[in-house]
Amino acid sequence: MQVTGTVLTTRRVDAYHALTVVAPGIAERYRPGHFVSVAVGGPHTSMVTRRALSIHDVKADYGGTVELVFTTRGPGTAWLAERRARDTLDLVGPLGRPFPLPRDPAHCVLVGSEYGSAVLFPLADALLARGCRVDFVLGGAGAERVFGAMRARRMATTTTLTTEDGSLGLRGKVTDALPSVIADTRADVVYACAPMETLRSVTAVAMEFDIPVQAAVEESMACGIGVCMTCVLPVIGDDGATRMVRACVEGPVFRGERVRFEDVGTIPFDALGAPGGGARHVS
Amino acid sequence: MQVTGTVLTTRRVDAYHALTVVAPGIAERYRPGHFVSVAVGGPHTSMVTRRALSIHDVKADYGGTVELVFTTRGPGTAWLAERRARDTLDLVGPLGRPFPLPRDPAHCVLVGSEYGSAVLFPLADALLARGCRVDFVLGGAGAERVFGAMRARRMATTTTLTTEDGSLGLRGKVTDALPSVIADTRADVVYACAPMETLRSVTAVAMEFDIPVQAAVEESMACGIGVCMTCVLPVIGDDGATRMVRACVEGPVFRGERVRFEDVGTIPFDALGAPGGGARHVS
Amino acid sequence: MSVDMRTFLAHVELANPITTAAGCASSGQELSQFFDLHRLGALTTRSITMAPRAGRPTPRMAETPSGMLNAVGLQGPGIEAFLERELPWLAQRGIKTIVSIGGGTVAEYSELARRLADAPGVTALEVNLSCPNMEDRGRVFAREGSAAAEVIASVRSIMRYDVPVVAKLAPDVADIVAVARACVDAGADALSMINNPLGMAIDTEALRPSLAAVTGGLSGPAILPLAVRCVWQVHAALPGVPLIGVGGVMSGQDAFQLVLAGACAVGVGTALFHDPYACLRIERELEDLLRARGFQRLADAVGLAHRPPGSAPRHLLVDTEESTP
Amino acid sequence: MSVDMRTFLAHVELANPITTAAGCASSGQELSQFFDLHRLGALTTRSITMAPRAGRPTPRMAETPSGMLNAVGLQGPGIEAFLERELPWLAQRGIKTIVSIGGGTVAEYSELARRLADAPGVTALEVNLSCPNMEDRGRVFAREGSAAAEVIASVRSIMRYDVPVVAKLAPDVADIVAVARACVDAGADALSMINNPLGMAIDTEALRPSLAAVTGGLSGPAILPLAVRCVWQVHAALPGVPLIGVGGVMSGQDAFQLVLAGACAVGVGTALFHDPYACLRIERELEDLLRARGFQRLADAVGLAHRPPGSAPRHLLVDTEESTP
Ligand SMILES: Cc1cc2nc3c(=O)[nH]c(=O)nc-3n(C[C@H](O)[C@H](O)[C@H](O)COP(=O)(O)OP(=O)(O)OC[C@H]3O[C@@H](n4cnc5c(N)ncnc54)[C@H](O)[C@@H]3O)c2cc1C
Ligand SMILES: Cc1cc2nc3c(=O)[nH]c(=O)nc-3n(C[C@H](O)[C@H](O)[C@H](O)COP(=O)(O)OP(=O)(O)OC[C@H]3O[C@@H](n4cnc5c(N)ncnc54)[C@H](O)[C@@H]3O)c2cc1C
Ligand SMILES: Cc1cc2nc3c(=O)[nH]c(=O)nc-3n(C[C@H](O)[C@H](O)[C@H](O)COP(=O)(O)O)c2cc1C
Ligand SMILES: Cc1cc2nc3c(=O)[nH]c(=O)nc-3n(C[C@H](O)[C@H](O)[C@H](O)COP(=O)(O)O)c2cc1C
Ligand code: FES
Ligand code: FES
Repeated sequence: MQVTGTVLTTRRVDAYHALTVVAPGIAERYRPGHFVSVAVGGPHTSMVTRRALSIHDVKADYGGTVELVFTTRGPGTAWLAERRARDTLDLVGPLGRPFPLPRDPAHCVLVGSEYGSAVLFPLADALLARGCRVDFVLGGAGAERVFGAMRARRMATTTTLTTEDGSLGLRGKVTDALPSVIADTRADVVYACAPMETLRSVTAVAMEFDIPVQAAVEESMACGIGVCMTCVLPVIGDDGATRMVRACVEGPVFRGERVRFEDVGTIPFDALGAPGGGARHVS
Repeated sequence: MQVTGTVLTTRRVDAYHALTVVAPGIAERYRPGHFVSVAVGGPHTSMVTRRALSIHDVKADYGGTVELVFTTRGPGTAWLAERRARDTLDLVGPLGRPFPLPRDPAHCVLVGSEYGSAVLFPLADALLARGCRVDFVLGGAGAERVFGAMRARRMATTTTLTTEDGSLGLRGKVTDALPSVIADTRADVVYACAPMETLRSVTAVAMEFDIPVQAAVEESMACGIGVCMTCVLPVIGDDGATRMVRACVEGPVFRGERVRFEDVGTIPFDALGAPGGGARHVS
Repeated sequence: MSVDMRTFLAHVELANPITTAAGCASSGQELSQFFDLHRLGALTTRSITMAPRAGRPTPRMAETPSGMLNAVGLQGPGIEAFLERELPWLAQRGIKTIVSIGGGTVAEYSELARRLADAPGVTALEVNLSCPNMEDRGRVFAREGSAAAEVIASVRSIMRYDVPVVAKLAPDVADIVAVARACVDAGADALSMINNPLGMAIDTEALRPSLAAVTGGLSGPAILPLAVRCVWQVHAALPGVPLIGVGGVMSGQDAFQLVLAGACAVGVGTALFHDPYACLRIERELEDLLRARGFQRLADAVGLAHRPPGSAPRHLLVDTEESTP
Repeated sequence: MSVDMRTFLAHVELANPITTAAGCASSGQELSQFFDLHRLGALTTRSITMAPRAGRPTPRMAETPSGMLNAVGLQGPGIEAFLERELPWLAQRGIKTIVSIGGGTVAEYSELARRLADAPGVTALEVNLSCPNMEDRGRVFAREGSAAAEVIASVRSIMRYDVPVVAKLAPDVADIVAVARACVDAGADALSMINNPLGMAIDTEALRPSLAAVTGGLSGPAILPLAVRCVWQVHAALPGVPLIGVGGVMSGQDAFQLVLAGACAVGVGTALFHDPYACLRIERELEDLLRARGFQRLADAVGLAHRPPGSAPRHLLVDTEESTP
């Protein structure tokens, strides 16, 4: 659904911006892993596409609010960073396939990198509510880019932090720390949200331990609702065939083992309908 | 010159918006009749052309401020109407040829319609400073669209107001009242700023009385600095030849008698370089 | 007073002029979660191809000033799956459906038409001519009047007479009227314009093209002036041919421009990415604009901006006459 | 570290790649009130015609999303007055000047070249081919390779060998490379692209075209993706030909896109209407972008986005080599 919500609060969280927006309809339908798409630039802007942002938190205040956490990258997120309380924001959501939750209490490792961590906290709440054990592995380039360390420590059994510059926790990447966390916690499942490269490594680690991984991917999106076909990546289906599937409606959460991370950005030759498969005559 | 000025105050004046902007360089160079061009829409806007606005007032505060008075027409002026104190505004100016002032004290009738009146007040100040007599004829569609009546009354010998709906002053147009004002004040010159149709009638009246009229015209402008050639109108030169001249640099103030008002929006067949004049082979 | 928004695509009546643009609403199911598809004038499907197509590698899109580039490459499951799953879904619900087809040879377009000829639920067939012609060194059909005409003639001869064939044209040509005329002479019942002009963006960090496919189609408000111009030129030359105006329509006012230029229907593409409800909003805004200007019927506004300067719009003349005692 | 911004238009050296676009800086005097014209790579004049021209009626411009339409109609005082007053003003000041010319017949272009052949102060001659060909039912030269080539061949044969002849191309063609090649084969020393694609807007209050001339040229950021694409395609096909990239450049980043696509010089048009200092700002921004990416010379960035995927940019390879012990 589309909601024109009022910005309730804006704040900085370490290197990130956080916006809380009143959006009852979205908050109500929300489940962890969902994202929204935000119109940017205001009236008569030259920016025609929305920006996809994960929902970090949902609260019941004012009929329902959603919190977004983001980093400024280009002009759209720069504009968002300038929003102030009482401004309005045009959101469409909740979008995407949320994280599937284990039926029975399980040991879950939640792996987040940079702002990717934000989406994991409501997931952790949901997992804890089901009696799961939750352990966090959070990372970033430097200390101020590790999102949510304090909150993670409060809610999780263990929290492992990594930074590439060594300014906080272990020096290295989340995937350097992950194997021992999986081993120590005897994890049943991994949940991850991070850049594609990191997800690839996280998936490799999980597969070594032979446990499933639920990975939330990030692909450039023009619509977020499944109609533009710009957000695709190669994913292996139940039938073993690779298809170019839409991250916005079939994801953003995928079984990591199913995603052909090494082929993202290509059309694998064996994908359904790949050039050479008989359809090479049209473009 | 280009100035990024800070908005000092915003207010409503009857049906109009008024913005005071700190713009020292522009204020310093200003003479009555000048205009500025304002960038609208903010960063990443889809509006690429500036909006031309007459300078209504100049004050010495904060190193120099300019006041603009405008009505909302399309998206650009609507955006301007939403500016608030402390916002910044990108101005280029002062632009155009200002009103020429009489060398010796003279009786001057100043005719303004709607927001066109705004530009006449600093002119009146300058005329009074030179010992001229000033009489105003101000009009608009209705009472709230007659700009500056109070201020006119304070500074002019007489002030005649007209409204089309009769809600203030005489029912009718400024040109209905003009002949008797010219006659009563034994005017030597008319200054006018109004829509093209009104300027045409004002000029006709002045010509009947055989006195000169200085008319500030309004043409759609893309650049305001004389390089785009979009703002032209047919004007008769000293040599008697009609040329398509630029309102932004050769105007906006013209001798009314020289402007071929009835031919505005056309290329008169006898204009220099008109099709048929030997140059019909290119477009 | 409500405005009569009905319009005709050849002999087919649509309840209102607003359609989705090909490739911007998939096959309708995604949008149906947002609103009732019956409220569309028609749904235009993405271009259906013979074989399933995986499309182009990503990145497939880049934002540009007031527009975006896309290089999707007609990703889709192919005609089999379309006839099996997607078209029946639309047909069962009685949703007016313009099926778009894309091919690489005349034979391929013809085969697609053959498969669709007897399929229930095809309100009209739109032929996407912006595909490379494999028999002419990949030159796009739409850029070559005779190749476009060949496709249209063949498709027209195959489709049932009561299903209008719409030729979708591209603006990247020296003379859009020539291509339009060639298509109409070949039997096109209506024309749709414009498809995306070819554009490109370069990532100034990576120092490489932003799109994996290097070039892509430009869409969005940036191209509205091109669409208005194409519709205007073609309507002036071929006033009897129904035109679907497409390109950069974000508001009722944009749609109104295309209508005044000569379009009897208006396709909405990129706007859907920004606002899933765009078609409904635009339809409402268009109706409001018409009403505010005294129009009783959309049809009276079609091509109205072509009337000679000085003449009053017909719909207002009628009003005046009625009010004369 | 400062970046070497020099560039070559054929054998003519420009101090930097930023020029004004034809018709967007008149003949320079207006802009000279804002900054020293010597700081431009070159000033391009409006297109000079044989006779004085009054141009088109107003309204001559309309704003469109991220762009504007113009229908000025080459208003100007004609070649006599240009040679008498405008060119000498530029020549005396030693301002690098690209003179643009426009005509309706090959003979008219040739006559213009003849008049300019011996005039001092012509750094290069740009041939505006977006004029209707009066000998071919008003078909625009730029849309027809052979007509464009005829003009270029004649002008090239007349101009002094040391004055480069630049063919200015329009994007409203099915195959820009074909037109580019025809012009180069006819002797063009460089190409400039793009001129305005033809667009149109309709005033939904007046229910009429917004421009008196009905259609007009689209300019501004909206067309940047078309310009980048044209420069890219032509540079890929004719890598040795110097290209002036023009179209929608508002920032150094936009200029950088055109450079990476293959332009060795960049024209700035509509941006000047918004910001009289645009050329200087864009030059500075472009230099900053180059410096930030380790370029020592603009020339190393020209066409760089064409390098095969996976290969490192040459300018960085050099750096790496230098730092290896
Ligand atoms: C499902 C999903 C959830 C996301 N959640 C978050 C989040 O919680 N916090 C956060 O900071 N970022 C998040 N992102 C990334 C965020 O969408 C981009 O950073 C943002 O769109 C960039 O916009 P921009 O205007 O700053 O950059 P620009 O480069 O100007 O964007 C231009 C265009 O490209 C698209 N685009 C560019 N980069 C990305 C990207 N990485 N992913 C998707 N679209 C992109 C934009 O949507 C826009 O259409 C998420 C992305 C996805 C797909
Ligand atoms: C010398 C001069 C002085 C002016 N002074 C004032 C003033 O003091 N107060 C005031 O309210 N208005 C003034 N105007 C008119 C004002 O420029 C327009 O109302 C304004 O540009 C409309 O912008 P918009 O975005 O609201 O409308 P839009 O219709 O969206 O404008 C679209 C484009 O057309 C141009 N345009 C449209 N209408 C006009 C017009 N009437 N004149 C010039 N350009 C136009 C705009 O600059 C813009 O480029 C003046 C115009 C000129 C030429
Ligand atoms: C992502 C995307 C996919 C498209 N796919 C198709 C297609 O399959 N067939 C087709 O004829 N046009 C296709 N188009 C072109 C649109 O139908 C439309 O002609 C064009 O985008 C201009 O309209 P717009 O500016 O409203 O998007 C596509 C456009 C976009 C943006
Ligand atoms: C008002 C105006 C006048 C123009 N006049 C000319 C001209 O005389 N000759 C020419 O070759 N191009 C002319 N052009 C085209 C520009 O030189 C340029 O190619 C085009 O506008 C695209 O660049 P831009 O987007 O930076 O404006 C004109 C453009 C505009 C906007
Ligand atoms: S973003 Fe449009 S289909 Fe996924
Ligand atoms: S507004 Fe550009 S020349 Fe006057």
